[in-house]
Amino acid sequence: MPARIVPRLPNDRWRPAEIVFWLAPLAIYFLFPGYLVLGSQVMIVGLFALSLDLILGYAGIVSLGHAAYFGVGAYAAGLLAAHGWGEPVSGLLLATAAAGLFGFVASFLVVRGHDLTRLMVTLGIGLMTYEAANKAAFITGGVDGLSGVTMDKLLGVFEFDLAGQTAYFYSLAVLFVIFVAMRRLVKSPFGMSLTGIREGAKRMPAIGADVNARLVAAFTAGAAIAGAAGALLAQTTQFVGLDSLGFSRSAELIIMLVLGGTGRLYGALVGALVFMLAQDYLSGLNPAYWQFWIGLFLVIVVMFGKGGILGVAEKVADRLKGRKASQESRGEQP
Amino acid sequence: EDTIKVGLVAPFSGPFADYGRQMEGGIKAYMKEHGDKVAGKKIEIITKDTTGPVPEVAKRLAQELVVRDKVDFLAGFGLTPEALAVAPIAEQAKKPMIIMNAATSVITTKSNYIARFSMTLPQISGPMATWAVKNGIKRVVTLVADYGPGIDAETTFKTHFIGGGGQVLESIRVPLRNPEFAPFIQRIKDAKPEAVFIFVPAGEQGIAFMKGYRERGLAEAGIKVIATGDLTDDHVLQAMGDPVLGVITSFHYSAAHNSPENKTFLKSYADANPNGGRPNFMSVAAYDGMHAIYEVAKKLNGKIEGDKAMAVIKGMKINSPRGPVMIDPATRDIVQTVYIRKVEKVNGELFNVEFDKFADVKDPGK
Amino acid sequence: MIGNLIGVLFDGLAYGSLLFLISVGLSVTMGLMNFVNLAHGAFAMVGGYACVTLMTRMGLPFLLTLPLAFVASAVLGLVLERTLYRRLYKASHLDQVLFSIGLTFMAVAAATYVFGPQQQPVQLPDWLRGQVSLLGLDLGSYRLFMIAVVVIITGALGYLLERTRFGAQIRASVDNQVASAGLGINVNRVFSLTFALGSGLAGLGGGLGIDVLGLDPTFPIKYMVYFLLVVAVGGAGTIRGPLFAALILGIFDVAGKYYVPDVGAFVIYVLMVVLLLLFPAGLLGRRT
Amino acid sequence: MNTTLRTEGLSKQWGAFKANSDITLRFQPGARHALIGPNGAGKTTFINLLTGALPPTSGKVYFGDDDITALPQHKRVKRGMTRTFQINTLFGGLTVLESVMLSISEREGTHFTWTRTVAQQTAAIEEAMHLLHLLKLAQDANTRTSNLPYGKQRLVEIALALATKPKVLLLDEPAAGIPSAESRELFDVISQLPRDVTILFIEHDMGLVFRFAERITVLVGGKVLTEGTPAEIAADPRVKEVYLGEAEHV
Amino acid sequence: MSELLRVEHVTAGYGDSVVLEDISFSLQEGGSLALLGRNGVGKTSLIVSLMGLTRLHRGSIHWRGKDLLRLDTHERAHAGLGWVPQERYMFPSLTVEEHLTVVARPGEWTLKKVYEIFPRLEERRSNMGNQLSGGEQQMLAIARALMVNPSLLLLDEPMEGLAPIIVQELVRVIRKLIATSGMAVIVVEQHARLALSMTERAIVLDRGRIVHDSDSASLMNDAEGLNRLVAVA
Ligand SMILES: Nc1ncnc2c1ncn2[C@@H]1O[C@H](COP(=O)(O)OP(=O)(O)OP(=O)(O)O)[C@@H](O)[C@H]1O
Ligand SMILES: Nc1ncnc2c1ncn2[C@@H]1O[C@H](COP(=O)(O)OP(=O)(O)OP(=O)(O)O)[C@@H](O)[C@H]1O
Ligand SMILES: [Mg+2]
Ligand SMILES: [Mg+2]
Repeated sequence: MPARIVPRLPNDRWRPAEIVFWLAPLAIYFLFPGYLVLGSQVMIVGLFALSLDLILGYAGIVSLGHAAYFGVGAYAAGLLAAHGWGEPVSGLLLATAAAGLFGFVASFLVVRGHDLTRLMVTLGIGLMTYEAANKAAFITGGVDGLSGVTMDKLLGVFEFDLAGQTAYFYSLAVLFVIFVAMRRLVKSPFGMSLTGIREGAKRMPAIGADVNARLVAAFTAGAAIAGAAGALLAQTTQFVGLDSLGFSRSAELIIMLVLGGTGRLYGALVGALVFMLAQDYLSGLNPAYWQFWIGLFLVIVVMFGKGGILGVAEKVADRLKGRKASQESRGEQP
Repeated sequence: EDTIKVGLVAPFSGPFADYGRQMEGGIKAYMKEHGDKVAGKKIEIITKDTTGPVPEVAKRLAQELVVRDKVDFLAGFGLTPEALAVAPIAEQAKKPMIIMNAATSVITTKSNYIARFSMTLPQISGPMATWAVKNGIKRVVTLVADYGPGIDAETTFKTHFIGGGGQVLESIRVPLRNPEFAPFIQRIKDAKPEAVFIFVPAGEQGIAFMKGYRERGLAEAGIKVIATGDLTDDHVLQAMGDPVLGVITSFHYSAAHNSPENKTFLKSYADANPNGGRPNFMSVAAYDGMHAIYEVAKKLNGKIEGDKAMAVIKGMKINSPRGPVMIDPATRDIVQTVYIRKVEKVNGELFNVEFDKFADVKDPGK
Repeated sequence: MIGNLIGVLFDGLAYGSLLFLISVGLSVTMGLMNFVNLAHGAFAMVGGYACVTLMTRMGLPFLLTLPLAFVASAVLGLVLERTLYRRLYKASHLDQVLFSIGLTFMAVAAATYVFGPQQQPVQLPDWLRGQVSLLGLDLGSYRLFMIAVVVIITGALGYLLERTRFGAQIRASVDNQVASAGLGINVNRVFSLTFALGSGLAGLGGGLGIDVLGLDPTFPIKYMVYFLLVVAVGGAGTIRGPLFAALILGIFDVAGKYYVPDVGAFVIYVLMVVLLLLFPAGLLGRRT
Repeated sequence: MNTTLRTEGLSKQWGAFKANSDITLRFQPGARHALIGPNGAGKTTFINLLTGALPPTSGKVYFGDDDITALPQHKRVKRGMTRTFQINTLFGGLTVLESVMLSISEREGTHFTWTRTVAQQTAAIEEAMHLLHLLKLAQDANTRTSNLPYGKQRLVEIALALATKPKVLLLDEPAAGIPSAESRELFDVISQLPRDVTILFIEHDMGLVFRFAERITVLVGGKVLTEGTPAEIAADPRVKEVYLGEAEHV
Repeated sequence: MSELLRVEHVTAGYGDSVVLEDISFSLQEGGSLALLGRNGVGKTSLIVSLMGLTRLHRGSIHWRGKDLLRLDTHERAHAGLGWVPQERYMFPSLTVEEHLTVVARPGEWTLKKVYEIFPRLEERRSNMGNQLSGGEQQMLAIARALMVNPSLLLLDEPMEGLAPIIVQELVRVIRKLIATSGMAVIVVEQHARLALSMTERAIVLDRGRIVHDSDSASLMNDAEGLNRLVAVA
């Protein structure tokens, strides 16, 4: 008999590249102090993309209305602050819970049906949430947006400043904590069972899995994290616009995620970073046509860049390392 | 420092891309006409795209313009949420913020550094109501798009109209994205009013409404259309075609306004924007906003400071292409003439031809 | 009141017809070929611009521009299918969504560049404007015209797809390309022709739709939800499904807006979600 | 009499077509029971009704003393009734080991655990590897399931079911696509399951059926034609006529 | 009799991996060949290589003297290859009858004739492809390939899942095909004896290579060799 087979299973050991990745934000703080606002918005959007990665990349639900949960989180946090509850951390937690609750209820509609049906149901829920927030202008401010969001000092010490330092570290801390939890989650039995649903939904009940309950759980978690991202945005910009519920936010989110690479967590962060930098740069070049470049970019990623930026990077790295490595790194982090 | 920097924050892509272009067109027209130097300094425009109504992007861009680019003025702002989100920045950084479109009343109250060169919705819709009652229209139905500006227009119109002795039979609010007007128009027809007051975003909504209005024979049933000038926006008027002939609107600017200032403006606009089409009120607001910036630069001799600049702007009077305007020193909002116009064909092209006016209208919303 | 009800029904029918016309191309490319083609609206827009340009620049009559709009979009569809779409038939739905959104963005920017951001004017011939009196009811001429076109298209397509061998070849190729090719079906050709047909229909729908929907570069994005709605609710793989869906949605939407205008915005979405929950594979879905 | 599984008047109808009509059967603990019959007789349909993959048109399914007719699939598995599929239904993108781990974690109830990684589930890994050795799949533990040849995929199909440690195991043509020698080995593995496990299997390979079954039910046209010991069935002329033919395999 | 198919030094696989190495054999018009071997040795891969569905690294395939490699998959079907895939590959959106008519090419085999050998299919003619039992799918896959009226029928485990009585019928039909119709057949089978009893020649594969090539009768009689090669107990 040949050599004993060493089982290879999902684990979450930290790799050197990851540690470098997480040190980068600190370096940026010192190297590019003029870009902190952009930095914190990238991290917030990255967190939002992470939440989508959980339900799309792992559980395989294509959601075209994920902004609904982002928006609910944002409005919850914004409304709390606008009505006197300006303490950021508790506001964040309450908003996360609110979005999670909303996601939990919505998930029962979403998990029925298949790809296209889900696409449309998520889209429909998104559009209805938007309309509802528009109609409820007396609470939300409607299209004019919710202003008057005033935040207390973070932890009673750090004021949200014009240069955006507090917002930057606040966003970074929240992102990191949630990321570490998700990193563990996707490699856990729960995470693997989501992959199982994606790969063979028909078999799951036959091994005793309640597929719907599993998807409900994943969707709720995804919604809650989206809500946390929304709340962060509301707290750091101290404004909530109706667009936080808008379709284009959901659509751009998917674009970012796929750009970075789905089902690998870091893809969400890299995608958000690249997308927002590109948006900033390309629209600076010629504002009217930046859409064209994003469109072209998307087409190219889909046609030639399977697995997004990280997927391509992985392939290139594999080429350099030789074929043996390529089998090992399947579906793993950078 | 031998430049004066103006940060232009507006949507240049997405559904409101036209707003950005109109403003940019107006600015270019002004600079073409008056050169890019004033008080020995070069005026530099830094253009930033908010990609649509995305307040956090607008806010970030403004923040970066202030912190990184060190601009002297913030300008633009196509949509209310963008302006509202940026207001605290203007306040904290003490930068004059020149509103070139956003039309919700409340904006100028959010910071002492905000001055508006466009208009407010109540400012425009009030006179329409007043004119209507005065001219024998007693029973109307209102139809507005179901969003903030629409509801503002409805409220102001109703207040003035009922105040003047008219009767509002029904108030219909239509969804913002609404390709099908038939059922609403049928409802109007069934209510048999003398006129319908409408407010929908310029573009296909207005066109769709007018087509339905014609198709269903509301004109034959004696129902007039009265509206704010958004409906017959100069920029899209031509595309709306004959169905809009005869529509009566109230507005502060028409490309057909007959004055030497307007002639000059139209010419500069055409020179500076060869394929720009017909300029509309946003171009004019941007043009006047630039005028104000030049004035400030001249008065302060190129040394821009927020408080001093605002002092110059407050009470500033401009002979605008739309007629005389003034920035109210108390509210920093614009005071201007509101015209009553009718869509007519002039040399084969559609224009809003002014035939009545209300001078020195202030924003009634404050 | 009864007169109203009939009027509302007619308007609903007409609106449903419009929804069907702008979506029927998608029910071919997405419903039949199982390609989530969000760029459908871009093909429709091409048809729309073709109509407008031919009418205003060359003075062609409206009716003649419609087949030309079909051809213009079909040719474009054919070219794009051969060069790009073809490679993505086996890709995941997500990839298709992204690819076609990318194309849509490019189309929007390109249209802005070529035609400018403004609305395009259209002028229908006199006989299609106004109303005609029928059985004591005033019915819009253009609405009647659209209903007639729907009847013709449904008949022709239904026959082509469900009764002819070509129709079966399309379905077989979509179900399993490898097996179809292995059994002698020229899958590439079948796909090219079908895609061209779908794009052509999109162009035709675009041309027919401008009078009601208007035409500007954001057309493909603005109405995306409506296209998708009709096809998703109707179910993949048939033409009758989307037709029923469009008519039901049209009638309920119009009735909702007429009788309870305050919740007008929600009617169509609520209806969509409810229908999708009741029929997850669509009203007449063949595939799940 | 004590039964683990029984049905009462179970029927399934599509339109006018009756795939199963009025099937009443009972299975003892530890039974080795074969279900045979012509193609389209309704055997797979019967399994689908037992497992809840399809809702019956009428009739009832009892597990022990409980009526489980309305229970969803996964709950029946939790009670101890597991099936395999006639047409491979696997997790294409997962490795063989991951697939089996999935099955084990569903059984063990660790599927909602999210604070520990899969690689940390040492006991389960050991169990999974043991099972893979048993089925001669250990070498392929880290291979993507979809890259395995058909025959090995059939084995994974069975591994997933065995990992649930069923009390009742329903096998739908487990040996199809496996060479005869190996299919015998496969059945040896299956018959090593504890003696109180009830096994119901569908098979068209009469060599296997007559070797492993202790009782046989013959289904024809959706109805039970007869039931008996292998010897009785082999001798039944009706079975010969509609199903066995010249039966060169027996 | 003239040569129908000649396979020379074929090395093929999926992507970069090679699963067939240096395969050579030939087949006469109307000839018959059994393709044997354990699971995963490459039988299916060889069949689908003939259909042009693998990546060919080396070697040549000639069909009636012409280069088959130039033809696309569907052109190979037109040229006369009739494929019964191991996975059956039903079309869920086609009815049973549409499965047959959509691929039909003129020739001896018609709807009527295939319904004669598989009456079960006629009973289920308006069922959709995914509403069939396993065995019915297998029958349909065979019937569908016959409707192409091929010169060479490629049967990849055609008996799998069929009731014994149908197997017997099918064996009769295949024998008759080989004997009288001039149709050539390549059959992959797990039941080696059954396959050998139907064919003239046999090839045994092991890990992608041909390890045995003889006439079927002599392999059938060589019990020990058969056991060694394909583990028939
Ligand atoms: N969804 C469906 N709609 C209509 N008929 C169906 C459907 N599914 C299966 N059938 C029919 O029900 C009958 C029974 O099918 P089943 O799969 O139970 O047969 P089986 O006994 O397992 O046969 P085999 O031995 O060939 O696998 C078949 O004739 C099949 O055509
Ligand atoms: N799509 C594929 N991608 C990669 N490898 C494959 C693929 N299909 C088959 N293989 C590999 O090719 C080899 C031969 O497989 P093949 O299916 O040809 O075997 P087979 O002899 O037909 O087996 P069986 O008797 O199980 O049907 C196997 O090792 C298998 O893992
Ligand atoms: Mg079966
Ligand atoms: Mg095989």
